[in-house]
Amino acid sequence: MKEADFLDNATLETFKHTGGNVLLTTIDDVIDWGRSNSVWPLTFATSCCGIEMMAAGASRHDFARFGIEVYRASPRQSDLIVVAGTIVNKMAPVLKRLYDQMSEPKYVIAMGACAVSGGPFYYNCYHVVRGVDHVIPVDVYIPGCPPRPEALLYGVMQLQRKIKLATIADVKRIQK
Amino acid sequence: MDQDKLKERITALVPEAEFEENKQFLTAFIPAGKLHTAAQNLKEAEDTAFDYLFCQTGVDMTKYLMVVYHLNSTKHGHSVVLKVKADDRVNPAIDTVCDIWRTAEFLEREIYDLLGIHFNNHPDMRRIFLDENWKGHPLRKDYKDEVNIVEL
Amino acid sequence: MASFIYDFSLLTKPIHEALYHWLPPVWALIAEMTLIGLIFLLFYAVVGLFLVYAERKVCAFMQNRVGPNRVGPYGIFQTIADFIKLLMKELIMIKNSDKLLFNIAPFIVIIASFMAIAAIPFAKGLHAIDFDIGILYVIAVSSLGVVGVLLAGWSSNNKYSLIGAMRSGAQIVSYELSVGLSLITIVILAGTMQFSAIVEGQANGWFIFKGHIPAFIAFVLFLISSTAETNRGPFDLAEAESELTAGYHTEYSGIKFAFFFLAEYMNMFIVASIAATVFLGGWMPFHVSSWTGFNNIMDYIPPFVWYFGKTAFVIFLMMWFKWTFPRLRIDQLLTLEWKYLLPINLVNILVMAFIVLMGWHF
Amino acid sequence: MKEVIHTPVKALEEEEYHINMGPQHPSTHGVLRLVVSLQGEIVKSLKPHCGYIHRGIEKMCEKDTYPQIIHLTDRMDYLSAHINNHGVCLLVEDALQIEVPERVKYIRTIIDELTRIQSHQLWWACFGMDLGGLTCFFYGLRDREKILDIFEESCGSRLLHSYYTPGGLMWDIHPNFQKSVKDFIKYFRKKIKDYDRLLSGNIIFMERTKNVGHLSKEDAISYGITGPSGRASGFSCDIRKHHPYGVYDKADFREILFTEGDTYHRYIARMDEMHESMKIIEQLIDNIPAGDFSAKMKAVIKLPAGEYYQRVETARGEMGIYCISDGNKTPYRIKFRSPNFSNLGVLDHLSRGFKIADLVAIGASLDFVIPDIDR
Repeated sequence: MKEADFLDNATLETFKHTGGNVLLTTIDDVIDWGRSNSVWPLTFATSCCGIEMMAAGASRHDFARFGIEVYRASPRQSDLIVVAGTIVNKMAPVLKRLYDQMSEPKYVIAMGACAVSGGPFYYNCYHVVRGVDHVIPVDVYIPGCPPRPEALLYGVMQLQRKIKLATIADVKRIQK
Repeated sequence: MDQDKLKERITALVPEAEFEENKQFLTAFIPAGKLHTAAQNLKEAEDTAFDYLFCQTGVDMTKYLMVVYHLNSTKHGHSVVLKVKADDRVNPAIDTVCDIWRTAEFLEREIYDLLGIHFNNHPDMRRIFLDENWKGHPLRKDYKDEVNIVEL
Repeated sequence: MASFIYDFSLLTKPIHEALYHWLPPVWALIAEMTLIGLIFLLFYAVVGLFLVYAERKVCAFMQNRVGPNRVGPYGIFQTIADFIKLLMKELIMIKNSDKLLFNIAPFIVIIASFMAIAAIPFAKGLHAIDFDIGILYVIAVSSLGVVGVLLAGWSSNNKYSLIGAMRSGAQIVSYELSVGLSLITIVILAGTMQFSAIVEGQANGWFIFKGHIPAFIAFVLFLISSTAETNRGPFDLAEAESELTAGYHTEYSGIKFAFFFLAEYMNMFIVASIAATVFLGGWMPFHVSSWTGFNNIMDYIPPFVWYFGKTAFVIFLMMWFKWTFPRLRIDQLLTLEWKYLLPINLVNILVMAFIVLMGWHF
Repeated sequence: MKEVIHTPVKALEEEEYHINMGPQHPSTHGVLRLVVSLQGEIVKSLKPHCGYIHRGIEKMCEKDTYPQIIHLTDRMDYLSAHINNHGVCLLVEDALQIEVPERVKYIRTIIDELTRIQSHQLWWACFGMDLGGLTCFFYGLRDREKILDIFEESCGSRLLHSYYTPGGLMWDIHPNFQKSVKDFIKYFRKKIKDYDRLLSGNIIFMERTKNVGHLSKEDAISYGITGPSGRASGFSCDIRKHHPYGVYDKADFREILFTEGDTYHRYIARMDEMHESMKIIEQLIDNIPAGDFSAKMKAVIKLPAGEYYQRVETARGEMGIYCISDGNKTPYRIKFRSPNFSNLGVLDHLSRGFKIADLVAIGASLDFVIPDIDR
């Protein structure tokens, strides 16, 4: 994919605050560079999409190239939770708890139709949460059932773009 | 044993058994009270030796609830289907067979969870999939859930 | 002998003398210590960052991947990005945890590894302090790290952490023996516990070659047991990701977790450099007796290149273990130590003592 | 500290210590939750808690037509997606008494076996990872990609294909299919030796798995443990042999049977099964007859009233589909007898008296796919 196409599909960068003093913006840039290039996901997968997530980490697609290498099993040490698969009513409180256990800053990717909207289990189903954004805030949505590993890589790259927009002011606002 | 012999065998064991015709397997309705003894006998007797319960299903037939046992003998290779009715829709109860076939322990919990059939003498009769405080049993035909189900 | 150009005491001695000349002795000592401390801190950071990167690339190589390659050329800034991220991460205080111990544990782990590095000679005349009981000191200090691990596991108020800490305790207490005994085998051969003297003793041949088979056995035993002591490779039971999520540091986040992470790599570096110093001749070049020309060429390679080269080789071996073998179970781990490594070690010492007594070594 | 020292040792031993593995835990392969009571590191008892991915597929099926059900069976045991589809297709075809073209049977059998191989590859990858050998994970997934390429070429997707339809296939196979399958077999025959070198022959691996989690034949039958796990205990339960479907009756293959029934033999059984699958594919791949890729079907499929039971052999064991039809285009009740759900029941029995590390190894050797347990 060409760089131009990658930047063309959204207008994320237009939201970037203009102004600010040189010192702070430089620090912002450094921190954002660090954060965006070192997104450690939580080892968490509920169903089919998890297999594609594993495939994305494996030899052919190799997540690690982007610095997303270290899958941490402990939520305390991870930055990103990839909700790969259906979230059901019984799982929703657990997911919320996992999200709460993660340390700031933390990001969420909703991977696959189930996590985005309930997917094939939207109708006639008594136990499925229709979209993980009912439970935790989502940064990037990746559609597909299941999305290909390339789609996950693309989603993560979009997340990196999003992280690069953060400023120290934002962080303070969140903590308040 | 072929189907006719099995039929005789089961009739001798449970005289009240009713047989359904034209099925893939030999199918017999057993009264709920006699299920446990019949099952025990069918498993332990040398000539039947139904040691493998390969499927146990709860069905809501609207008038009554039904549990279907698919049995197979790994020794002789023959199969039989036992069906047991639970007429009471409010408090249905059937004897457990999990002391005979261990696999029934989980299957019965599933049936209890989704259809609300209580199994007597089961060691751990709790819901398996849904929360403990979930209301109703989803696989029943009259199950209504305005909150969770989006009808197509 | 290494030619005098590479004698670092020529560099360090004037600094030392100048400091004592200008300042009163107490201040000179303090200034010297601060200087050395700062240098080590820098060294520590650089080695840590480099080792994490190296491990990623080595494991990627073993696993048919390319590893990090987007952050800087060949991904060399990857670990710096990780470090910045970890530095800026939220530190979570666990409710119902023992606050003091919880906070202190990562520092104990990292200080223990920091202390051990002081005794290691990097090149001729380039070491912080040259104890005459250097080996004893290193063995003593390196086992302090387990206190930190135990405290971390205990204070986190998490059952996985506790199990991980208990495993780590049992593991280090037993493997400490093998590490010590395998080093003592060489001490018998060298006749000294001072690192600089041990290195000097290998001027005409590394101990792994000089000491016949017992030295080689001691090297293998040291590799196995030191891998276990650093909680790495097939012996990473204290972390055991598939069993205990993250073991003793399950509850740590941000920079405190980074300390544990870094300490693991630094311990690996220390262990590798001890192995390089004691068995592979430290900064001594590779010499073959009677090949004078060859020996002279070898002498022109600076000693720290030799030193880091050998250390890197041992580190690569340890990484190779880690990415090849499945993990042991706790009882097998202890069986391996008490039933196999320890008896072999004891016999090995006897054999070595006999060889030295008879003067059969080179 | 003082108190602990003065307490009698016996009192300490009697205390039970529970740990909670899951729902988010690396070794449960999904969202299974195991509450383990421990004594030291030894597992005293274990209670599985399921339902963290219970999606109510059986209830949904009551509102869906048969072709729609196929898409839901994909998502149960996603690693045996094709075989699950095959089960539903066979059920409908048998009920309507449709004779599918011979070509379809061949293609279905070959693709089923490819599915089995890729599932076992993933299992091998995860098994190695659970035992601490991370490199296995990458080796397994590397080779799995090759099969996914073949699937992608012919079926159009990587994981959930829904390629089979009642009466045949969605579309014909890609012209390259035969060549790429043969290439894969050639490639994998070489690579599977790496698997043995990396894990099977490793001394640590053998120590970890031999004599761990022994399952007797009687228990295997009583617990309904099917698939490679059951066959490692000597329970001859291969549906492909006993109730052949597709063209398994035309292929010559061995049912892998062991009597030891420990973790190691469950491992070996799966490894051998990969070899057998390759053998089946090799026998069939050159003989795919020409013909239609689908039989003629009505636009709306209605099963005659009655009961149907169809069994297929997935990568994890016997999958049964029990369907009660009342003559409508949707089933009255459909029940999936999933192999994983039965296999889960034995985990408590197997892991008692072993250590946590063994529990992980036993769990990995039973090869759970959690959405198939919960459905």
